[in-house]
Amino acid sequence: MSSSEDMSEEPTAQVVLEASGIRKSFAGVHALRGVDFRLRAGEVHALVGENGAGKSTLIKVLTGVYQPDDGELRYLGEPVSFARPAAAQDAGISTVYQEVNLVPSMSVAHNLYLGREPRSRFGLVDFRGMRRDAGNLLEDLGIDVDPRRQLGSLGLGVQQMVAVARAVSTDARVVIMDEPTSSLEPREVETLFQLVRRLHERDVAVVYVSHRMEELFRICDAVTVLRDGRLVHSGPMYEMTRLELVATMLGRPLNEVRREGTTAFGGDHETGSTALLRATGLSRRGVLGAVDLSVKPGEVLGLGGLLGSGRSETVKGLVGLQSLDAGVIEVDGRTVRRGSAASAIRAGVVLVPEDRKAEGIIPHLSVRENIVLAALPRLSRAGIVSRARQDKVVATFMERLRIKASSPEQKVNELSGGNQQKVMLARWLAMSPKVLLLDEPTRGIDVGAKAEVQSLVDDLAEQGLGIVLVSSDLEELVEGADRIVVLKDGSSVAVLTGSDVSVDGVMSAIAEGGTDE
Amino acid sequence: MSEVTAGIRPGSRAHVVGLARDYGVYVALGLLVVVNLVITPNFLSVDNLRTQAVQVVPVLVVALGMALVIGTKGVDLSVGSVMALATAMLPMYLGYGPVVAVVICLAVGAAAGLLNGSLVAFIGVQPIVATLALLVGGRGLALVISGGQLREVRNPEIRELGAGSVLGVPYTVLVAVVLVVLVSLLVGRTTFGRQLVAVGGNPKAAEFAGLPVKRVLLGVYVLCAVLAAIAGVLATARLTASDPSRLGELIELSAITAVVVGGTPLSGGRVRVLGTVAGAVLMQLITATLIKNDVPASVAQMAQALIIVAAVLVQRERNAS
Amino acid sequence: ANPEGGGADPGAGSGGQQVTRTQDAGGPGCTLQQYGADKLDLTKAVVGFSQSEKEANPFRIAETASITAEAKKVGARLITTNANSDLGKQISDIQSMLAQGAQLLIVAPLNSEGLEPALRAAREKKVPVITVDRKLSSAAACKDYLTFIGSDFVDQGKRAGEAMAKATGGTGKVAILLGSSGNNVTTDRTSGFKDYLKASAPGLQIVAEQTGDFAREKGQQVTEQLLQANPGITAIYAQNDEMALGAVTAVRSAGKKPGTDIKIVSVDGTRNAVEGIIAGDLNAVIESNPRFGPLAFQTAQKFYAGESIAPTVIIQDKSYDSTNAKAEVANAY
Amino acid sequence: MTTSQETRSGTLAGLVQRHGALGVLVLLLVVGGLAFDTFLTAYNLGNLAVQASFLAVIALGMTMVIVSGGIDLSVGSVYALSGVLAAYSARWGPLAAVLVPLAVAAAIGLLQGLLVGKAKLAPFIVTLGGLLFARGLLQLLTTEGSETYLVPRESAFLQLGQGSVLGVGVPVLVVVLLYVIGGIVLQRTRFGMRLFAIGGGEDAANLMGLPVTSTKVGVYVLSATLAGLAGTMNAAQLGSGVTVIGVGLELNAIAAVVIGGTLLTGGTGSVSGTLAGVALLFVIQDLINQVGGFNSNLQAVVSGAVLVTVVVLQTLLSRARR
Ligand SMILES: Nc1ncnc2c1ncn2[C@@H]1O[C@H](COP(=O)(O)OP(=O)(O)OP(=O)(O)O)[C@@H](O)[C@H]1O
Ligand SMILES: Nc1ncnc2c1ncn2[C@@H]1O[C@H](COP(=O)(O)OP(=O)(O)OP(=O)(O)O)[C@@H](O)[C@H]1O
Ligand SMILES: [Mg+2]
Ligand SMILES: [Mg+2]
Repeated sequence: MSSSEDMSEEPTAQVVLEASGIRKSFAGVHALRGVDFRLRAGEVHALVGENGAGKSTLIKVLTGVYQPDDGELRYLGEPVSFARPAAAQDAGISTVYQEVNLVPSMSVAHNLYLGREPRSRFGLVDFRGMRRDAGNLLEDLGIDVDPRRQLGSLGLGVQQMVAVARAVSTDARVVIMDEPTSSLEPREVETLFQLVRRLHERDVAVVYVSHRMEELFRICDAVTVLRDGRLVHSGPMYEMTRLELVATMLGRPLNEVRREGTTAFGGDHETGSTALLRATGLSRRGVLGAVDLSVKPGEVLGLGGLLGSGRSETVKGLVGLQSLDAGVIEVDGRTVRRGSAASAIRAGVVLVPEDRKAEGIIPHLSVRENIVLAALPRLSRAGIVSRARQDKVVATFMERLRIKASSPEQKVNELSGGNQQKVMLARWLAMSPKVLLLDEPTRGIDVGAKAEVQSLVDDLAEQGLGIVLVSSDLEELVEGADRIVVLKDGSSVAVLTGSDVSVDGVMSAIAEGGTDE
Repeated sequence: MSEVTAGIRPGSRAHVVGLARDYGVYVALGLLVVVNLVITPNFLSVDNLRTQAVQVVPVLVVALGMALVIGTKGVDLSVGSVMALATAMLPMYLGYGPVVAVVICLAVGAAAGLLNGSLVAFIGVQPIVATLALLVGGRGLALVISGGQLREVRNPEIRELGAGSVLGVPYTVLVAVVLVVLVSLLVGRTTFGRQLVAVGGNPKAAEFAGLPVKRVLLGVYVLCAVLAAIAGVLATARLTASDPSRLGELIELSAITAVVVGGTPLSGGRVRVLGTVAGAVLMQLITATLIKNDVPASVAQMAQALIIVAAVLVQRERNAS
Repeated sequence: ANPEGGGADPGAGSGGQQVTRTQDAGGPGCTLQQYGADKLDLTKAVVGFSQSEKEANPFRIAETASITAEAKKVGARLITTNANSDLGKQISDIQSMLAQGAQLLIVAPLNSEGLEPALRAAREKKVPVITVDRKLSSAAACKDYLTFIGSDFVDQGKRAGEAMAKATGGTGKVAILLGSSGNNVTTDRTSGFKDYLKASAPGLQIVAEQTGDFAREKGQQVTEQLLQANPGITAIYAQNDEMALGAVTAVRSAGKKPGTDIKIVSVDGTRNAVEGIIAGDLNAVIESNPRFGPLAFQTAQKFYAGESIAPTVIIQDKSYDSTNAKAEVANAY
Repeated sequence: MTTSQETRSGTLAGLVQRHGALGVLVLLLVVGGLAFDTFLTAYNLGNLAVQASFLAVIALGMTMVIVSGGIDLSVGSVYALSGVLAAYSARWGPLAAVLVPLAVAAAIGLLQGLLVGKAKLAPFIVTLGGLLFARGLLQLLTTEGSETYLVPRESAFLQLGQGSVLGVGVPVLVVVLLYVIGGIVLQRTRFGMRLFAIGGGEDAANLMGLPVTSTKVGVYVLSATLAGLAGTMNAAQLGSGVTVIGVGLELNAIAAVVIGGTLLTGGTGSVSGTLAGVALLFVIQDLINQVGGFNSNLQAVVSGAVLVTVVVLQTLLSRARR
């Protein structure tokens, strides 16, 4: 699809959605400073930029979540202004917003059909029909999950697929996806691409936001690059190389960018001999079968597996945030009490959780407070917190992780997704842990920041930390990890070392793990 | 205390809105004072000032505790009954001297707080209902203990606490001021205070960050109940009688209103102590204005309703979804 | 939470001896036949007493106590309920007692209207209802209920007016501390007082009427505010003793002498208040005696003995002032 | 089946949690029946049902509001105000006696709904304002509560409260009808789905394009109107517009809803549970009477203790679910 012969005829295609001179600023922050954006029927349009560039804000302006301070919107040639998201949806623009926005307390089926439930006679909601439709829809999209399951009980990845399913199941003219793959597995990513192709064939216009370059080049026809709320480039995809794109995004000269590989991970690390963290037989009914793993000082251990294979559950279990039925957790040979977050932290085992929004940030607190939160007791004497010490820590990490905020006092929920993720990292690094568990650490982080985080992970390993890395980005996983434990249906089914630490290695391990069960 | 979002250009619309949001209660307060200066006879007098200060004390002290609870996304309906329950003890133990008696009152308060706190923190009962139970049962218990009778308090020290003053400042007001300072230090400067706000802001994340969520919750409800008990003692001292049947009736609503009008959102995650003080004083001034101008109860209630809603309307969050 | 309830305390009767006035008030009497009830031997009867408010103030405590004691004396089995100031609950209470087989009901109505469903239920079961302390306005004696035993709040207000005129010498600025609003005791004690002033003491000018909810603290706070707003106030009429005692504290803290600089008259006759008179803080207290037990059961006995019962039995209320306080304080409740 | 049910379907704990109130209710009925022969009689239960019907109607609206993540403290005052209006308007005939109070109640609900939905104020404060305002208005209409308007003795309006069909009181029939409708509205209509969605995640609901504002406005109008209806029926039963009723009623309603297994955090709930909750409150009250011997203060202690027990059970069961 995204091939040049397509492109040659595309430009003539009708412009469905057009934004010009869009400005939007929030208390103190200029998110958008006059952005133009043009979307043609049937094209897959990449919207890229660093964290905080303004992608999500632009999308929210396009879909009536925010009202622009200035600028004009045209839909199908007509000037429009959407008062509410509902208005945009009725007009035929359906959106997958960045942070999964579904109702956790309701079933998958309900989430798919909220607001457009199938109705039987007397206009009553027809649950049977709804569940049937939901079932078909999910199956059709290759998402294997019971439509009656409560959404909140599902892994983030599955939730994300449900959100996508909801968006594409309306016959919209425009489908906008804000980082739909941020916690999807290769398998789901493929499913998603199938969808996008189908939309393309139905001449639906797609806006596609992602920090995973390879995806962009696989499915996008056109690209618009934002930097600091400004439009810096817009044109056909094929005109650009991956490096050029990265360079324009970061606004750095090409050669500088060229030096960085696909990921910023160095080679393997020489690791200590005795295990720093050893877990054996972790199990929890219905979620974890039997997980064994161990991390040596200076080692990066990868956790591989499909959606719902229990990686998040495992790491949560390790820090006592997921109660376990059985299993032993040892740090430096000393056993840590199961199911107690406090003792895990005391033992120096910390987790940067997967779901930033629900489990990570404290929305109304400042960046500073979010960073020092876990370390508060250490930064205070006799229960009185020392502001000076806080500021020192905060300054260090904001600088070290290049956290982009108007000031340490800015509310964390006003930061871009990526910067929020960095704040999470800062919170835990401030605890100077022994073992760092990272669940999807680069989820939603831009290439630049990703590289920073990855090299950071390397440094930390160098400094002798034990690191457990969960990543749905296989490339990242294999590049980063020295060893990989592969999980399947909640049990560790293989340990990959040396040359086996490769995409194929993981894939086949998952496959075989299936056979021998 | 104020929470003006960082990096706002002074004078900008955002800035003004921000100010209105953060200082709305003070604005309302100012307006009301001006109105009174015009319409209310002898409003501008030291005596009047003292009266308002003295009368606001119980609600204010209760509101301080309520602000903490609300900061954790909770609410405590039982404060009025806790006042009654705690002070029902006062006459019984005055025999052992005022200090002992007061300490026992506070201990009873703490016990009540432990009950509320445990229900909320450990069992996970929803705050409104958990404390509703004590609202119903607590006063009953107080009446059982006191035989349903109001008891005169003749102890000179207690009476002095209620009526006396230093340099024209009544003791009760002094106590309240000290408590305000302590609570704002607690919220702003201590680990507990910051953890409290975090728990209110996002309990799950707080747990993931390894905070002692349960202990914080427990502590907050105990603090709230103890403050209620203190308020009860102060009120009793001033009344020179322990009146378990009426003391603190409906004070929970005044306190919650004071807190919210003061800019602490019921959604938790934020505590504004000075705002709460202003809120309490505002409520007190409203009452005073209506009484002094001999407004009939019917109109008074309606006016009160309108002022409350108006005050909250001024300082509502700009709705960024 | 209940702002209107609390210490509302209408009532009548006077210590021990049952001096009644206007026996024949309110027209013809009511006999067993006229009422259509069955004969009953009180000593073996099941009697139900529905109290309206928590026993949390002297009046209610004394009232319930007196009924319970008298029932024991008579030998009847007494079932008691308390509506906790909730009209709906009083109705279910009464119905519940009927279900439990009550054969005679003594009811202290929470409100002068709104008991119809309960009365209807009693009527259906042919159970006589004696209402005490608060008169039902639209319900009819001998039809909806047997008789009313209590006092005349309007009259209490009037006599408070007299006492006030006496204490002040007929001139001055008066502030009224009202009872709970919406409560007909409040209304009656107000109108009686005002009518008297209009008629017989024009020199007394009412400068403020604010509710003190029958509570001491509220009475104190309201008085403090009023005294500052108009320092000219020379007299306070409190519609119950509690508010009066609150006012006393307020007057003192305003640096004036209660009972002297500012005259205070109230209604109730609780011991604390009468002692207040002795101490010189209060000038006069109009009594409301809650001891209905004896009279209620006497009336019932007469009724079952076939005598005709007057629709209204109003009791002479005593009044206390400096002349008799010392002597009478023992009779106060 | 409720949305909450959907997601919990099957699990026993979920079942018990949803019908926990019902379980306790049955238990009490049995125990009470065995202990007191005057308790489980048609006469007694009939009377209880009628007396409970007013709270039941109010709690129905409260359930919907709470499911949507809000709360309505104004119901008690609106209940009383409507009673007075009904009694007053009865002079213009039964229709007026019903329509006038409902109209006023709905208007108050609309105002509150707009403040909550459009202006995005905290429901707690808005409806607290409503509580004060409605009570004040009531006193204004009755000259500080001193006047009690009577419904003309022969007015057909009285039937709404006093009539009965086949021995079942009209208010009870109204309740049954309303709960059937309410159940359908909450569990089977798009409006109901929206309530669950908004309660479960307002931002999400908004981003999903649900009409959040109008739904909220709607639910507050509904709640106020039901409170109004309850007041109207009550006036019909009492034959007068009593001014002192409805104080603290909102707390009873909330208690009933929560005992019925609805979470105040919103997003889950069922009207059947609420009905059981209401029944439970009244049965407990009557049992306290049947036992007798408690004075009013002890009664308060007992009810408090019972409330704790029930709610704790409730919570533990619902937690067992997760
Ligand atoms: N509600 C808000 N209030 C204040 N500032 C905001 C708000 N939302 C976004 N911003 C700011 O606007 C800028 C753009 O944010 P936006 O979320 O659009 O970035 P993004 O391109 O989506 O980044 P990411 O790739 O990390 O999602 C950021 O600097 C952010 O801090
Ligand atoms: N497709 C699915 N069907 C049913 N349940 C699922 C599915 N995917 C995940 N879950 C549930 O979600 C919960 C979280 O899974 P978990 O997140 O640990 O898996 P994961 O490997 O981390 O995948 P994710 O990338 O979604 O986090 C588990 O309890 C699992 O049972
Ligand atoms: Mg974004
Ligand atoms: Mg995961």
